[in-house]
Amino acid sequence: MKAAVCVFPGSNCDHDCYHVLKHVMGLDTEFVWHRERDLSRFDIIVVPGGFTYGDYLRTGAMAKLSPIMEGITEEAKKGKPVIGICNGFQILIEGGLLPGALIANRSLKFICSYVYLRTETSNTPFTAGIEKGRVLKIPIAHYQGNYFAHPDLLKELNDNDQVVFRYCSPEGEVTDEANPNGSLENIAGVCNRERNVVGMMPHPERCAERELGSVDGRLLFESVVNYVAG
Amino acid sequence: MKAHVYVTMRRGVLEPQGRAVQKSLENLGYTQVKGVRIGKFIEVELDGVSRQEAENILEEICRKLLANPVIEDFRFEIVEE
Amino acid sequence: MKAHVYVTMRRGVLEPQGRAVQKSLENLGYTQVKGVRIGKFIEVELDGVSRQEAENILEEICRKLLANPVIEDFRFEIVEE
Amino acid sequence: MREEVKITPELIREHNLTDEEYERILQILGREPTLTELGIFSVMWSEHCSYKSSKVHLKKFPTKGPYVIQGPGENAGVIDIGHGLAAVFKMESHNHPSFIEPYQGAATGVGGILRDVFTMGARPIALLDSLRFGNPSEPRTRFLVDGVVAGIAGYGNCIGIPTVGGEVYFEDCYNGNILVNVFTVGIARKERIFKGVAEGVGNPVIYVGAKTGRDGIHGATMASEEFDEESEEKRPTVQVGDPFMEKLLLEACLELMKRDVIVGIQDMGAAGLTSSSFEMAGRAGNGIELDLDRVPLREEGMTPYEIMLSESQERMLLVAKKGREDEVIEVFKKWDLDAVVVGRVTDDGYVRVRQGGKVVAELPVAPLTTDAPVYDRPWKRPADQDELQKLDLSSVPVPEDLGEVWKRLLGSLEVCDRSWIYRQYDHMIRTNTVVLPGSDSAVLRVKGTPLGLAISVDCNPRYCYLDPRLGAQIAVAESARNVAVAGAKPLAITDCLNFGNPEKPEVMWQFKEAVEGMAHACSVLETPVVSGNVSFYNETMGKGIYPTPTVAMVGVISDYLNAVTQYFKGEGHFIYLAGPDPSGEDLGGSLYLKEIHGMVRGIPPSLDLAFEKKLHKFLVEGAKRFYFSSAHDVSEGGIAVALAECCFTDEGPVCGFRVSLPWKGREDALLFGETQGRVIITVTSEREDDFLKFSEEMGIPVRKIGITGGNELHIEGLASLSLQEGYEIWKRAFREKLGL
Ligand SMILES: Nc1ncnc2c1ncn2[C@@H]1O[C@H](COP(=O)(O)OP(=O)(O)O)[C@@H](O)[C@H]1O
Ligand SMILES: [Mg+2]
Repeated sequence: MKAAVCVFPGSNCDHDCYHVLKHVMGLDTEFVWHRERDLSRFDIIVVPGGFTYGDYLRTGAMAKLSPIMEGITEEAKKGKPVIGICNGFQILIEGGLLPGALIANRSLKFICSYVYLRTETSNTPFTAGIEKGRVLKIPIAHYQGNYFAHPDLLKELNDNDQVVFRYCSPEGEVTDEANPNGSLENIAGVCNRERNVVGMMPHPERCAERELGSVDGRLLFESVVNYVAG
Repeated sequence: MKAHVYVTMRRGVLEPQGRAVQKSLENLGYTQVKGVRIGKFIEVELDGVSRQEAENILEEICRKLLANPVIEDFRFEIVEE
Repeated sequence: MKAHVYVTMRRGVLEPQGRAVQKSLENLGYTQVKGVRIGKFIEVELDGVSRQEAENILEEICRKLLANPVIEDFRFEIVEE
Repeated sequence: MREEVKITPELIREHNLTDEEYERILQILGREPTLTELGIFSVMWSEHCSYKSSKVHLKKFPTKGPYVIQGPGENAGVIDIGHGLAAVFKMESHNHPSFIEPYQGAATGVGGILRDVFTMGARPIALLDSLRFGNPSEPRTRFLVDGVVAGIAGYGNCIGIPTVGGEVYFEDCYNGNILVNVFTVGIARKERIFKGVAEGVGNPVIYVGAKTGRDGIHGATMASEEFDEESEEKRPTVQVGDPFMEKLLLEACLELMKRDVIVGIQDMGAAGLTSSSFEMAGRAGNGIELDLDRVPLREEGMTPYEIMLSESQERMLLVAKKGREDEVIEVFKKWDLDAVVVGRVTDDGYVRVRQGGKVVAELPVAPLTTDAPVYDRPWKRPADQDELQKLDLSSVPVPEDLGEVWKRLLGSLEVCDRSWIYRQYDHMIRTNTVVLPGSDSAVLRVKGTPLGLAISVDCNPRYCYLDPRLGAQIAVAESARNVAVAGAKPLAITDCLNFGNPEKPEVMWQFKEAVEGMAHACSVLETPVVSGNVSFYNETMGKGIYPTPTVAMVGVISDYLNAVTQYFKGEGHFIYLAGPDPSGEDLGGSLYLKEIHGMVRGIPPSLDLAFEKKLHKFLVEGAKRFYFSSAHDVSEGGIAVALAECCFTDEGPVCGFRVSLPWKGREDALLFGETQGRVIITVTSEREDDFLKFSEEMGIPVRKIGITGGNELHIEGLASLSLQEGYEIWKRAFREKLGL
């Protein structure tokens, strides 16, 4: 099973994703430079976090124009699992692979902190092994993670079960207090209509080893590995 | 040739920066300020193109890069030939 | 009353965003684009003030809050009374 | 041409050169300098670049040790941490720029220190910041705190290096001169350390990174001047950082370093192209020729003076092997960066600069580097020092309600939760941070090995003001203790010596005392100084800051899984106090005196360095054997505050405790005195016997004082507080006090 970690100028969680996929999950993992187009040799595609192009102009805006986006789009169309984490989520949104928009946190501050997420659906490759309603403890680290969608889109997302995670209290209640950044309806992650492309602001790769404080992030990687293995 | 591009947030998008600025102005006593919306002002310099070509390029790069149609509107003007 | 405020980096001060955008446009083949500078475009709504008062307020809030005088310049115009 | 500008006395003064220094220039050259040359002398002989007032004292530092690979003199210090790896680290100040433009000043400070570390071939893995601000109720302070923290976050987060810890103090003396000191550590393969040397005559000199603009011209001289009203005028010299550009530069440099093409490399920091070319030539005993027509410029019409003195950020100068230029250019091109051959190494000991085919500067290297002026400036103990050290405790009443005092200290800016700061820093990226901010020191794992690095920055400025020598010793001891409580063996330090105007004998005395104190502590603790930085002229309108010799200690844990944190781990653990009994008088310079009695005076708490050394060994060995379920050193606020801190994490309170302090003496001193060398340790009942035996073997006195558990912070007969109330006071204070 082969995993790709896409690297753009300014990606900086690329090493962390690589580390988890390769050394924790034991997958055959490769960094792929953004100028490459062909991702057909991979089974799992990860768009990692960071500050591609410095987050200048708009997060993800310049990265979406890289050649690698063609490859990602093509493999996504074939139904392969693709995940965008943090800046990766922003890139996939800008690139039109995922719906909505991400704007500045309502506090107008960068926030690095563990948060709690309620799993809203098990029906994606990355949450197939996580029962619906389960609360995960996973850190966030972003300045622009405030999820926005116009009302009709929001309704569509809910109707189609496309909301993957919502910020919640440790007990699983979705409250405004548990919302770190002002995201609409506490949305922390969504998937596309076909369900194989997932984007999320929290960083599962930061909590996949016991010594780092939580192993909840590992569940996402285990899910996708099992999904690909069939 | 010089052009100015204006990128503004679309109505209906809660724009946290504008809100924060307005709030601080209120706290400073500027209660006359009823609304603040923060967008982008982009100066672009182009070389060796006709006005028509410039307009086409500007339209394209606004759509492709400078603005995000989900949340933003744009307009541009050529200010110097 | 409506006003537009333009905040731009002072000449000579590095504007990293514009540089990155230009480079990116260049890589996409827009070699005609020779320079990009990104600033802010701020729409301000004011209520119950005369034109003169509005101008005073705008001048003040630009200095105090909207622009960073160390590295930025600003100008504004009243576009609707 | 502008180059033919006549050198007038005003011009000389504007360049901060004294008449004697100018005389010396005439002697060296045997002619008048050109304006460009005058500018070069001015920056190279500035305090910032030449260390002319500090050099004679810095020599007193111990800089060698069995594991020291590179001591002071290079871009950063290097120590051997085992497993074929080296830790490369340094700390630097960006005080003056941060006061003028807090966001950009702090941001470019981060950028600068990162370049110092990756220039040596190390991938930076962590940042720490040491901050000093003025009176918290001043609106300007709020603005500065907000800007500085955002600036550090903005740069560090973007480039993707975690900021894992730091410290912050507020004292009125920093009102006009804040301190922004940033530390970075990187990891390199031991045999692959790069240095700033221009070796190999004929080798190409290559400019890489951002284009040169008119940024920060005069920045290095600005950092060597006192502030006055006119400083506002000099504002345009502030540089803007581009962390994205630096990220590209970092990756490109590290990629290039894997190939065998670089002979020497150095970042262009203060005084940009000038200092990098002179220093690289100087270290190799060579010369350099530069062609300014090839330097990538951001603006038109730049003069040689401007190009040589520009402080544009995110640039490096490197010397490559002859014939390998294309490889360098190719790697940089991949990362969308400029790399241009701008000159070559020569053998005549001169830096020769051309523009338009004309020589615009031709200067011998040695007089600007190794042979630059050195001053042994006069020093004198301040007349009021004795008075300051007087503390008549009989006139200091012991407060009725010690519980109330306890609450006030928990809610003081020196004790309260600092998460408002570190939540804005990405402190987890790179997934090495095994002890997150909030505990005594940050601990980072070194992937691919069982090793952990523990780092702490410390300096109590009140102690240093009252007794610079003892204060500096305590800074070293405390940083070492903070590292040791985490289970790491303290190995070496880097420092940032922030002082006032060295031309004042009283300031020079503070400096000399602090350096000697640090040197002594470092020799006893066997933690050599491997790099550092001096920042003088932290004065406004003649008023200087407290002497602030910040210390950053780096220690190593042989297995990071054994790292210990300061938090109680649950109910029913026995609480021990390791170290000397509290002395009933140790209140000099304490937080308690300042917060409750409004006094900054007395002699700082006593410190026994030989005992410290033993204590650290005990802590490191004890952690390895899993004797401690938690360990926390006693510092500001004394035992009472330290105990409370063990109960709080920024995510919520853990549990309370019941303690009784079996000592007599003044109650306030007992609770809040800051006697050094003490650690609060918890032990489970199963480990207790072994722990006691071990303590005895190690010769460390330990005293059982209580047990963890319950919802109360309870000190028998003295003070008591509900866990929740104490927690809330501690948690809220930072934002409340600063109005953030
Ligand atoms: N400026 C700062 N930046 C990041 N972390 C900070 C800063 N100031 C304090 N902290 C963190 O808050 C905690 C408490 O700091 P401090 O009281 O100075 O520790 P100590 O007294 O043990 O040296 C530490 O974990 C420290 O790293
Ligand atoms: Mg401590």
